[in-house]
Amino acid sequence: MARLFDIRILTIAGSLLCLILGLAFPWSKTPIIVGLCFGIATLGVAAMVRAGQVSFGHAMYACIAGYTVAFLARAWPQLDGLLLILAGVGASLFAGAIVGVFVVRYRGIFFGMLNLAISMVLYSVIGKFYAITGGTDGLRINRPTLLGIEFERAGFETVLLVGTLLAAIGLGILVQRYFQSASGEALAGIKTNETRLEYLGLSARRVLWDGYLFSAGLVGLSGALFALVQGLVTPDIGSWLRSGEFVFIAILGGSGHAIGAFLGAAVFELVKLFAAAYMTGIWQMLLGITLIVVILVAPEGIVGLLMKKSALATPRRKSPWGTRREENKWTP
Amino acid sequence: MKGNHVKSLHARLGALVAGMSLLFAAPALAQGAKPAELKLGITTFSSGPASVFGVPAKAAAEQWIEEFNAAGGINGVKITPVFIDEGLGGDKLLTEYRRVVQEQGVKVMLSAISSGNCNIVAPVAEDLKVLNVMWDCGTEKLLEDRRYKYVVRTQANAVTEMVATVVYLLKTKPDFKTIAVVNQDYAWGRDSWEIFRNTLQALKPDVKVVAELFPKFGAPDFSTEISRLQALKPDVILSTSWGGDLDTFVRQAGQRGLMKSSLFVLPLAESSAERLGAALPEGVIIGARGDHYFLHPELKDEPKHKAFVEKFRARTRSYPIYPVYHMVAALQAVADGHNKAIKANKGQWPSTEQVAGAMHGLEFKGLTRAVKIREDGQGLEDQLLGMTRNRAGYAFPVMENMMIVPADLVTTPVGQKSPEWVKTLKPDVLKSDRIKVYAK
Amino acid sequence: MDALIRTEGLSLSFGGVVAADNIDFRLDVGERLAVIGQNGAGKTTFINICTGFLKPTRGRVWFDGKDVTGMEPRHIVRFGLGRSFQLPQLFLDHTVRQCLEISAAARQGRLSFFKPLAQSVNRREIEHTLELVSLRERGSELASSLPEGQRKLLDVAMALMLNPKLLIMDEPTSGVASEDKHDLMATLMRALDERKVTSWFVEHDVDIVSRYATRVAAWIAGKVAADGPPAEVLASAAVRREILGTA
Amino acid sequence: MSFELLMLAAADGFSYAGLLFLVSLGLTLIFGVQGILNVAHGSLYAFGGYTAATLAIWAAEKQAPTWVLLAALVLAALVVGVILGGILEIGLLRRVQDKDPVLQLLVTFAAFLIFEDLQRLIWGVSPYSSTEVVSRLGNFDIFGITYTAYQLLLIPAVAFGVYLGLLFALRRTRLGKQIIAVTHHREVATALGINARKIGLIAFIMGAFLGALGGALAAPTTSLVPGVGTDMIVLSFSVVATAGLGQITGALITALLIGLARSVAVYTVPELEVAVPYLIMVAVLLVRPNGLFTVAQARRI
Repeated sequence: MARLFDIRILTIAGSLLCLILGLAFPWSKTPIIVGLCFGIATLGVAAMVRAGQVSFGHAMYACIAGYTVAFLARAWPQLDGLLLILAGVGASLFAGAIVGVFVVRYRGIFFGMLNLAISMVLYSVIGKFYAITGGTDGLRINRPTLLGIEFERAGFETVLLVGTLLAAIGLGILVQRYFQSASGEALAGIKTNETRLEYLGLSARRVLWDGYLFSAGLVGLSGALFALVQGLVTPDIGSWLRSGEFVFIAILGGSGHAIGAFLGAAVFELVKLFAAAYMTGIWQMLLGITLIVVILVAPEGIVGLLMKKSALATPRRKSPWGTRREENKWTP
Repeated sequence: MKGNHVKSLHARLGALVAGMSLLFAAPALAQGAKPAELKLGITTFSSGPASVFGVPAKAAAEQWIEEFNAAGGINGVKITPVFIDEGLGGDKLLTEYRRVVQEQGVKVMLSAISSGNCNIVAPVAEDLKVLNVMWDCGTEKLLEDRRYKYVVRTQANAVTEMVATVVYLLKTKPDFKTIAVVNQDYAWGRDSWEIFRNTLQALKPDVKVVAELFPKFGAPDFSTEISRLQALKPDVILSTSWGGDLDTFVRQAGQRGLMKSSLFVLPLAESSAERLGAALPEGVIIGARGDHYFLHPELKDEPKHKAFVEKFRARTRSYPIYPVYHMVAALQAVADGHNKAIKANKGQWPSTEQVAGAMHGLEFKGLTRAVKIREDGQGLEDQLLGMTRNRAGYAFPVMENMMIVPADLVTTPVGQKSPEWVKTLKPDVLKSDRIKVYAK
Repeated sequence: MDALIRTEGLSLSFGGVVAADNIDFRLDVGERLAVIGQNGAGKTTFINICTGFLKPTRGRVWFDGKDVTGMEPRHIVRFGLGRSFQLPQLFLDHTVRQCLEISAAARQGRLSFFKPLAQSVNRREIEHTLELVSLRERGSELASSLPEGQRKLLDVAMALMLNPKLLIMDEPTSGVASEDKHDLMATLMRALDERKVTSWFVEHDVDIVSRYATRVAAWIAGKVAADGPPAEVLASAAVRREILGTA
Repeated sequence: MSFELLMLAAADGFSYAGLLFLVSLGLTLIFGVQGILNVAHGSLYAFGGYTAATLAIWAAEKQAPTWVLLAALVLAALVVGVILGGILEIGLLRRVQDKDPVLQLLVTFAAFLIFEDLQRLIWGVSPYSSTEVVSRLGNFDIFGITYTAYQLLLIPAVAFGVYLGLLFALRRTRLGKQIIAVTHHREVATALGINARKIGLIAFIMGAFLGALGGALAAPTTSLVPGVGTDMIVLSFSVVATAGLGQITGALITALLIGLARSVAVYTVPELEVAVPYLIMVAVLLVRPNGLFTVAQARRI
C-alpha cells in the first residue's frame, strides 16, 4: 500500500502542478499538453517494452490519427473536436489491428525493424503526395468546437489541457491495471518465455497483438490530441526519430509502472524547454547526456529509482529485450 | 500524515508559483511612458539545414542592433534582441514564441524564415496582439487569405520573386522551347514552381515542360535526376532549391557537364555562390530574393551599404547574403515604424496597436532601394537578378548583366489572389521601361 | 480402455539425421512411465512431436482420443497435456507466485484485461500448490533467483496448475545435486499422486527409474528398443549394452 | 521502360549502392561481433564526410596530386573510425556491456544525439564539400550521358574491393578467424583463449571505419549539412535488416537491389523513390522474417 500511496500523491501533485502552471502562465499550456501527449504515447510504447519488444515505428499511429483528424476537420469543418479525436483513435486502432497481425510474428530487432520499415513507408508516402497531404509542410487544422462549444485560443487550450490531463490520469490508471492483469502479466511473459506461454495453452502472438492494439490506440490518441493543440499535422509526427523519442522516454521513465511514462515525458519536455531557452543549439546533446546518465545510474528508469527507495517495491529484473545472453537463449 | 503531506505540498507549490512569477513577470508599462528598453524577439534558424540563412542573419541583427543602440536607439530606447531557434520545430518554436511574448513582455517579433513557421505564428501574433514582422518567409498566401492587423512583411513574397525571374529569363533568352524543374519537395519548392509555371504559360505559352522532379528535401545525391535531364536535354533547367541541396545539385550537375548543355535558372543561388566558388559556372541566371546585393549596381558605393558590407565581412569572413539584407530591412522597418508612431502620438511612446498601424503604409530604406509596406501588410521590394561571371578579386562568380524589376509590376495587387492574377499577365510586361537593365 | 496418448508410425528426420524412426507407442491412464536413453537418442524429440513443438514428417499422434498431429502446443495443452522441460521454462521476471497465477489464469482460457491477476485466480489453490512443491516461502521472490532444483519444481508446478490429464517431464532431476534428487522426485510424485495425474518422465538415474516408475521405455537411435516393467527393461541386454553401459 | 533507360538507372544505382554498402557493411560487422545495432553509425558517416572534406579542401589548396586527395579521404575515415569508434566502444559500450540489448541500442541513440550537436559545433551549419578530386578523375559518356569516373567507377570499385578484402581477411587471416569465432559464439571463443574484448574493439573500429569511409567517399560529390547522417542510418538499417543481420554478402546484394530499385523508381514512379528501400524491407521481412540471407534457427527447450 505504501507504494501506491506514494504514486497517488505524485499523481495528484503532478496534476495540480500542470493545472497551476497552465493557468498561471498561459504560454505553458501547450508544452504541458504536448508533454502529456508524449506521456500517453509512451504508455503504449512502454507496454511493448514490457513485452521485451522495442518498436522504432510506433509514431506511425500518431501520424495516422493526426492525419485522420486533419482530413476530417478539413472535409467537415463543423465536426466536433471530441469526434475528431475518437475518429483518430479509431483509425489508429484499425491500422494497429491490421499491422499487428503481421508484426506480432517478429521479436527483438526484427520487430523493431519491421515497425520502422512500415512507418518509414507511411512517412515517405505522406511526404510525397503533396496535393493530398500537403507534403512535408503538412496540413493545417482550424480550431474545432469542443462538446459543441466554440472557444477562443485561450479557452480552447484550457479545455484541452484539462481534458488531456484527465485522459492521462484515466489512461495511466487503466494501463497500470492492464499491466497487472492476467493479460498484462502474460504480455510481460513474452519477454522472458514464450515457450512457456504456448505450453500454458496461450498464444503468445495473440497476447502480443492485444498489447499492440492497446499501444497503437494510445499512441493514436496522443497524435490526435497533438494535432488539435498544434492546429497542424506534419509527417514529422510519424518520423523514426519521434518513435525513437517515445522509446527514449519509456526507458527514461521506466516501464515498471504506468506513471513512468509521464515522469519520463516531464523530464524530456523540461530538458527541451530548458535547452530552447538557455542553451540554444545543443538541446540534442543535453538529451543524449541525460539518457546516458539515466541508463548508467538507473537502468530501470525514474520509476525504478523511486521503487528502489520504497520498501514494498516488487523487484523486477532489468531486461526489456528478449534475446539475452543468458537463460532461454536461442541456439543453433 | 496524509494531511501534512498535502499541506506541505500546497505550501511548496505556492512558493514555487510565486517564485516563477517573479522570474518571468514583465514590468507593467504605463501607457505612453517610455520603456527602459525595447525587447525584440527574433526567430531564426540556428540549427537544421536552414541555418545557412539563420546564422548570417543573426550576425547581421547583432551587428545592426549594436550600431543602432550606439547611435541612440529609437528615441533613446535601446533594442534588446531575444533570439529563438526555428530549428526546434513548429511546436517548440510556438512555445518559445509565446513564452517571450507572454512572460518576457516582448511586444515586437521578427518571425520567421520558414513559410511553415510564418503560417504557425501569424494567427498567434494576431491573438496575442503582438507586432509580428515576417522578415524572410516568402509564402504569399498568408497575407492574401486573411487581413492581419499585427502582421506585416518587410520584403517581397514568392510571387514577386518568381514573376521577376520569369521576366529576366524571357528578356535574356526569349526563344527557348523546353524547360525542366528540379525543386526541393516541400511547400516552397512546389509553390514556387506553380507560380513560375503559371507565369511562364501566361507570358510564353509555347514552352514545353519536359520534367518536374521533386527530390526529397535534403537529398544527398541527384545522380539519377541528372542522368534523366541529360537524356531529356531541356533548354532551361529551373531550381528554386537552396542551401546544401542547391550546392549538391549544382556541384553534381557541373561535374557531369549538364550546366554546359542547359541554361540554369537558380533564383536563390546568390546565397550559395560564395560557398560554391568555382563549382558554380559562368552564365547561370541567379537571383537574391530581393533588391539587394553586395555589388548592387546602384548602391554598392553608397557609404551606408559599403560600410555595412565591410563590417559584416570583418565579423563573419563572408559577404552578406539575402537573409542578411532581409534582417536589416526588418530591423529598419521596426525602428522607422516606431518613429512614425511616436510622431503620430505627439512624441509619446506608442502602444503596440499604434505601431502596428504605423507599419502599414510605411516606407523605409534598409540597405536596398526603398520598400513600401502596403495596406495588406505586404512589402513591395524590387527584384534584382543577374548572370554569373567570374571577375578578378572574387573567388566565386558574381552577378553581371543585372536587372532590377520593380515590385509593383510583378506583385499581385491588394485584394487579388495570386494563382488567378499571374494567369492574367500579358507579355507587354516584358517591355516595361521601368525594368532597369545594367549592362556590365 | 482407450489409450491416453498413442502414436502410429511417428517419424521425423532433419537433414540426414533420423530423430524419430517409425515409432508406435501408447500410454494408458494411471501409468507412470520412465523414458531412458542416451543423449541424442530422440527422447526429447519424441516429446516435442507429441506436444506439437515439432511437426512429424510421417505418422500420427492421438491424445485422449483426439488426433492432435501437427497441432500447435497451445491447442494440445488445452486437451489436458502438461509438460515440463529439461531447461525450466519460467517467467524469470515474475515472482514464483505470479508464475503459478499466470498458469492458473491461462487454464481459465480468456485472460482478463483489467482485473488484477492475483484476484482472477483461486488464491488457496495457488498457496496449496506452492506448499506441495515446497516453494511457499519463496513465493514472493523472482523466479530467476531460484536455484536449479527449485526451478525444476516450479516448472513442473506451472504445468500442474493446468490440471492436466497427462504430465510429461523432461529430465526433472538433471542439473540437481545427486543428494537432492530423491527429495525432488519424492516431492513431485506426492504432487502427482494427489492430483492423480498420469505421468511420463525422462530420467538417466537407474535408481530413480526403478524406484518411481511403473513402466520403462528405452530409446535407442530414434526407436523404442524396449518397453515394459522396470525390472525387465533394465535387465534386457540391449539396454544394458547401449544405455547403461554395464554389459 | 526501355533497355537503355534501365542501363542508365543501373549506372546511377551502382554508385549509390556502393556508398550504401560500405556504410551497411560497417553496421552489420559491428552487429555480428558485438550484437549491437549502432544508431550512432550515421554520425560516423557524417563525421567521416566532414573530416574528409576538411582534409581534401586543405590538400586541394596545396595543389596536392590526385592520389594525395584520394588518400586524404581514406585517412579521414581512418582517423574518425579509430578515434570515434574507440571512444564509443571503450567509453560507452563497455560500460553497458552486461545490460540489455535495448539499453545498449539506446546508448548509441544517445551518442547519436550528442554527435549531431558536436558536429555542428565543430563544422558549423554551412554546407561543406570538396569536389576537386571528382574533376581530376574526369568524365566519360554512356548512351550520350556524361558520368563522372569517380561516381561510376571509383566508388563501386572501392566498395567491391572492400568487400573482397574483408571476405579474404575474415577467411584467411588469424584476426579474421578470431572475429568469426567471436561472432559465432563469444563464450566458446573466450574459452578457446581468444581475447573477445580486444576482438570486439577491433571489429567495432573496423565497422566505424567503414561507416566513416562511406561518408568520406560521399564528401566530394555531395554537400555535408547538419542532419546528413540521420537518413543514412535508417537506410543502412533497412539494408542490414533486409539482408539479415550479420550477412556480409547479403548486404552487398541488398544494397545493389535498393540502389537499382531506387533509380528505377526515379524514372518510373518518382513518388515512391524515398519509400522504395522500406517497401523492399517490408516485403522481404514479411516473406523471410529473419532477412533474405539468414537461416532460421530452432530453439532448444
